[in-house]
Amino acid sequence: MFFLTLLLLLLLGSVGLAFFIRPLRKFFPLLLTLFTGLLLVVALFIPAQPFPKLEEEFSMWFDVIAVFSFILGGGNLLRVHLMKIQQKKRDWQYSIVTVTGFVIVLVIGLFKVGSKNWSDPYLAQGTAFKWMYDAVFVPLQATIFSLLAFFVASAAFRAFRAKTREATILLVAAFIILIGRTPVGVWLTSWLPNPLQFFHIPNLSTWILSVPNMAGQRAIMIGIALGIISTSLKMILGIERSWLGGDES
Amino acid sequence: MRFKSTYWFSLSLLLFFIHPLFANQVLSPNPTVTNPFVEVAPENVVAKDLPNNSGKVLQVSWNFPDTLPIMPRTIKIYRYEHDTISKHIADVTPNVKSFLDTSVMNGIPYRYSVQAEYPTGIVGGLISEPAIAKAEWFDRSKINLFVIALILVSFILGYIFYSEKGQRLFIRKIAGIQAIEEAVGRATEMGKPVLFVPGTQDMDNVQTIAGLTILSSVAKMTAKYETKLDVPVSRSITMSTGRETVHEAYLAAGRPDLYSDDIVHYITDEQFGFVAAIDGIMVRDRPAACIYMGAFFAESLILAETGNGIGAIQIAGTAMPTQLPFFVAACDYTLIGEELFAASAYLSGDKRSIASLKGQDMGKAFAIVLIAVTALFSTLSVITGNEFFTNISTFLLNLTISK
Amino acid sequence: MKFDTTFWMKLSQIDRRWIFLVIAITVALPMVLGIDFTAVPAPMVEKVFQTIQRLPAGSKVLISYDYGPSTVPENQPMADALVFHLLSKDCKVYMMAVWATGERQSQYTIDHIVKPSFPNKEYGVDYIDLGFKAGGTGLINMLFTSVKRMYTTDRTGNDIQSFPMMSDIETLKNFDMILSISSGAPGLKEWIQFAGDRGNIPVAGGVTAVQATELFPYYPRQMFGLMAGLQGAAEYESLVIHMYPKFFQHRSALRKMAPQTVAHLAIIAFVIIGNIAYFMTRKK
Amino acid sequence: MSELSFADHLALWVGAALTFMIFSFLYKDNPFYKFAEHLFVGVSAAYWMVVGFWTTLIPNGIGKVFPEMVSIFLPNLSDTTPNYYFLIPIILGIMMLTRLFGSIGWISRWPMAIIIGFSAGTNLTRYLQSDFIHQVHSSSVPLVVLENGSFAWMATFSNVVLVFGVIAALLYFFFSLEHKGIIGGASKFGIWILMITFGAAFGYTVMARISLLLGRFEFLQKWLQSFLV
Repeated sequence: MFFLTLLLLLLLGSVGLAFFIRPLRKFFPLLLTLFTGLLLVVALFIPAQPFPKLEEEFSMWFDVIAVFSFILGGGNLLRVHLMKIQQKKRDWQYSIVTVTGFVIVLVIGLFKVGSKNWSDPYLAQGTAFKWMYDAVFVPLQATIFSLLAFFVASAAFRAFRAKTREATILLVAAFIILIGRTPVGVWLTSWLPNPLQFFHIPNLSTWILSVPNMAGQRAIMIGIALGIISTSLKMILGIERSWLGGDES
Repeated sequence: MRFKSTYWFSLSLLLFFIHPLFANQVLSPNPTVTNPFVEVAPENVVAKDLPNNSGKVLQVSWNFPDTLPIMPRTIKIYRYEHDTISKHIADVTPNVKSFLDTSVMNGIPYRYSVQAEYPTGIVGGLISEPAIAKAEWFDRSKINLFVIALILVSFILGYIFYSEKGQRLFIRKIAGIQAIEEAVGRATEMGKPVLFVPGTQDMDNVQTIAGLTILSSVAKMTAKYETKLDVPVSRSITMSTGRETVHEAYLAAGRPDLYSDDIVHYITDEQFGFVAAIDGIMVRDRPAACIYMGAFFAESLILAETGNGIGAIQIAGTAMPTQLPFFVAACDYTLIGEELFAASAYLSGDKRSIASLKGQDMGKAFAIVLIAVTALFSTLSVITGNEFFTNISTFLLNLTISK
Repeated sequence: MKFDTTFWMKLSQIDRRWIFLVIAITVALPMVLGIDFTAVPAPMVEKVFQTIQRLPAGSKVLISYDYGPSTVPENQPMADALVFHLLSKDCKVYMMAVWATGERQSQYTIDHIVKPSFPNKEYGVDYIDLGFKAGGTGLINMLFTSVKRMYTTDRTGNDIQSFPMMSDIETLKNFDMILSISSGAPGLKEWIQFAGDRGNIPVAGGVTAVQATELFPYYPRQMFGLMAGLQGAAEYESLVIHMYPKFFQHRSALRKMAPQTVAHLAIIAFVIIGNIAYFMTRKK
Repeated sequence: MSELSFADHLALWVGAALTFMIFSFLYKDNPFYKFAEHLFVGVSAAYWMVVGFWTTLIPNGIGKVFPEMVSIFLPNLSDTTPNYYFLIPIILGIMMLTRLFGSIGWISRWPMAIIIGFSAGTNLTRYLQSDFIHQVHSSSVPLVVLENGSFAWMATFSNVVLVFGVIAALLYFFFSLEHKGIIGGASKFGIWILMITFGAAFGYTVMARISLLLGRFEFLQKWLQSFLV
């Protein structure tokens, strides 16, 4: 309890102090980032409690903060569309759809319309929210996702052309894998004698996926890890601070 | 300069290869004793604290043969606290030879006794020496991780400090990054907006942060050229951060008058709802340049194909290995993995950030040396079958992950 | 000649809506006509089938349902076909789930495959559903030392000791084979790392197509076979049908193979046409 | 099909209509797509807010600090002891909202700072462990493989490609070296490896994407059957 009080005092005290001393409005947040970042890095190596739990607790904290900021996002969405309606901007009629949909779903969801008890799950069978989820949310989500089937075809048509040496390699690898996934790939090379089994397309495509593909993936992942380590360090040390915003406020 | 970095690199390697000297010794397993008697009792009951944890757990182990003329029904474990109270804490099956007691307090000595219950009766009951569970302040099993972290961090920080002394570092050109400025330029000429999507993930993803730092550079360009910038986002916190970033960029470019909060606007947290809306924005506002920088999932190809359909210049950057193929196929330029993180340094021109890239290169060199040396010794070990080489290669493999 | 070039030029810049139309037709048509395809099994799928085929009657096989409703189209046919195959071979089937959502899926297999096709098989003697236990990777670790400490009851809450087929199961090592049908972590990969590798127990299974590349490196040393995605499921179904024709009525992945394959071939055709068009126009 | 209730029928029809509206975008932008798009944006934004409210704010926010306050929603929470540490994220969340009031918007930098620090700290260690170290470890394989004492040329070839592939692709990512000479040659090989990677991954995903469309067509089939049969 003492520790909590201390933390709260530090948190609110620093904000209070920054009310009067402007430069602290940037200094304290940078200090806080440094402290939080280092704490979580160090926690990895300390087995004594509460360090191992820190990451888990912090991600719960993050979720709570994110829920509060939904008000910012949702508020912004409403504001943009209401302004559109008010100013009769292009396509303003559709903004009415957005606003209505938003408000209705928010109400039926928060008030659990259709459920008998407050303790029922929010997506319980028979609630209006569940109906909305099945009839509106899922079909829309799944259909937009399924657009990928069309786009994957048009992207393949355009991109897989032997324009340069690199593009040719991309094309050949993709083509072998594509064919290897169909019966065509199987019968195309099924006549190959045993010593040449490696070139049998299903075998070849498995080999490409598990060897050169793996090599490329690993190199990409090692590179990404270094990029993330370096970016994280720059954030922790305050070298990268564009998230803090402008000076005047 | 060059000499120094080689020296430093070698020193790091040396440190890395000798670090197991500071690690824990591996304990050899207890020998198992078989007993000729029919009703065999568990022997050598030992209680001990486990290393590298937060305490509150003791390990009780005992010797007991695997096969017996008569199998006991169960093994009973008793615990003595302060040498007075005995408590039955668990029953385990006879083929188990150790038990983790997770119901202990730190700092209190406990003794254990282990008994075998046969249909004919209970045998055993030797009481172990006391053991105390304690929390530790450094996980020695992670010492290799610690050393690697130290080395990589020292590379990056080292170069950052070098750069403060005014050293200029060579950095090669990356086509995708140069294309960003051209794309903004083209949008300006055509009088069309620039669309920037900082991924679909929240601020707890470093890729989103990298995307926003690139946004900062892009916003400086659009402010300078007076081009319209549109940044739809799918997370509220990203929106807040994005606004700060763009605002700062417009201030830095001396055009705060052009800034408005509406540049960065929230759409929805739903992945595909977000995509549907951006598709709508694309076909209606017809941006001349679409820039996608951040973490993307399946939406990558939907965005890139729609952008392609309106004839926009498209530049993407992501560290999602699964989505890179789609961006590579459908966009004009793609920043692959690490290049996404490099882009912000390139674009900002900040000396320290550029220096950190050199540190990342040292990290890659470190990885290459490690892979090459380990591969070499394990090859020698396979070819010669020599125990010396086998030991070295196992040792090298254990340096990264010890089992 | 001139005509040729302009034709190819047009073709290489064809409005992509034609491509969309072709995809829609190639998917819809086989579905409407109800065309059935067979699938030629890939080596990794064949390996799963053959290994199970060689199991002696009475072998104990653990099958873990590590997926949820969103990947049912890909995963459920795998689980169904495997259970059908195992019971046809008179193996003892132990179902469990590392994912909470897996329980519903094992229930589906029991209701739709086991009960109608094997009316003589007895619950608790020939097959059992242990259900879900929390813990993820930790659960696998625990099961490795003691199965009964984690599972004191089956899924419906009956005492585990009351089932004859559980009498000789102490640890994971007592199983002759572990199968995991998974769509993420923890799943097949964790079963390989924390059970198969540690106890030298044969492990195989099926995963979604997206996850498959992650598992290829384990084949064949740490994982004896793999079904990847809907296609892997269809291939396994065709193998089972070949051996046990009465499984035909249960095929569900095979039904989807015709539209999938036709659309896939259409995309391949597009790639070929695109390249021909590119080369024809480049010459000029 | 007669077991379907009115609500089920309505859901089927609404779902089918929305499916067609989205598909119409493939032809070109049109009022139907605009309608579906705008509806989806509004509905889904509210959906995730509701989910966040019931799954995070109630159990993990307010429920942690004042369990008795939310006991009508979560009856089994009422006898848990309060964890007052969760006051901190609640306060931080409220600080985040100061952005709504321009002049004190800078207060939101405190929660932001903690988020950035959290994100940087956890990602640093996580990627170091799972990506850097693991990938380096599993790329360190012998260049020669013997199986039962004899030379396994296929496995050997695979390992050679793997080791040199990883090294070459890593060389491609070097920022401080010009791609010239040996480095140029190696990084060229690296690009080829990356291109194979991208081609293979793309080709492999195509079929999975088609099955998504298949799912939608099956849904439409169900809808048709609901009134045709």
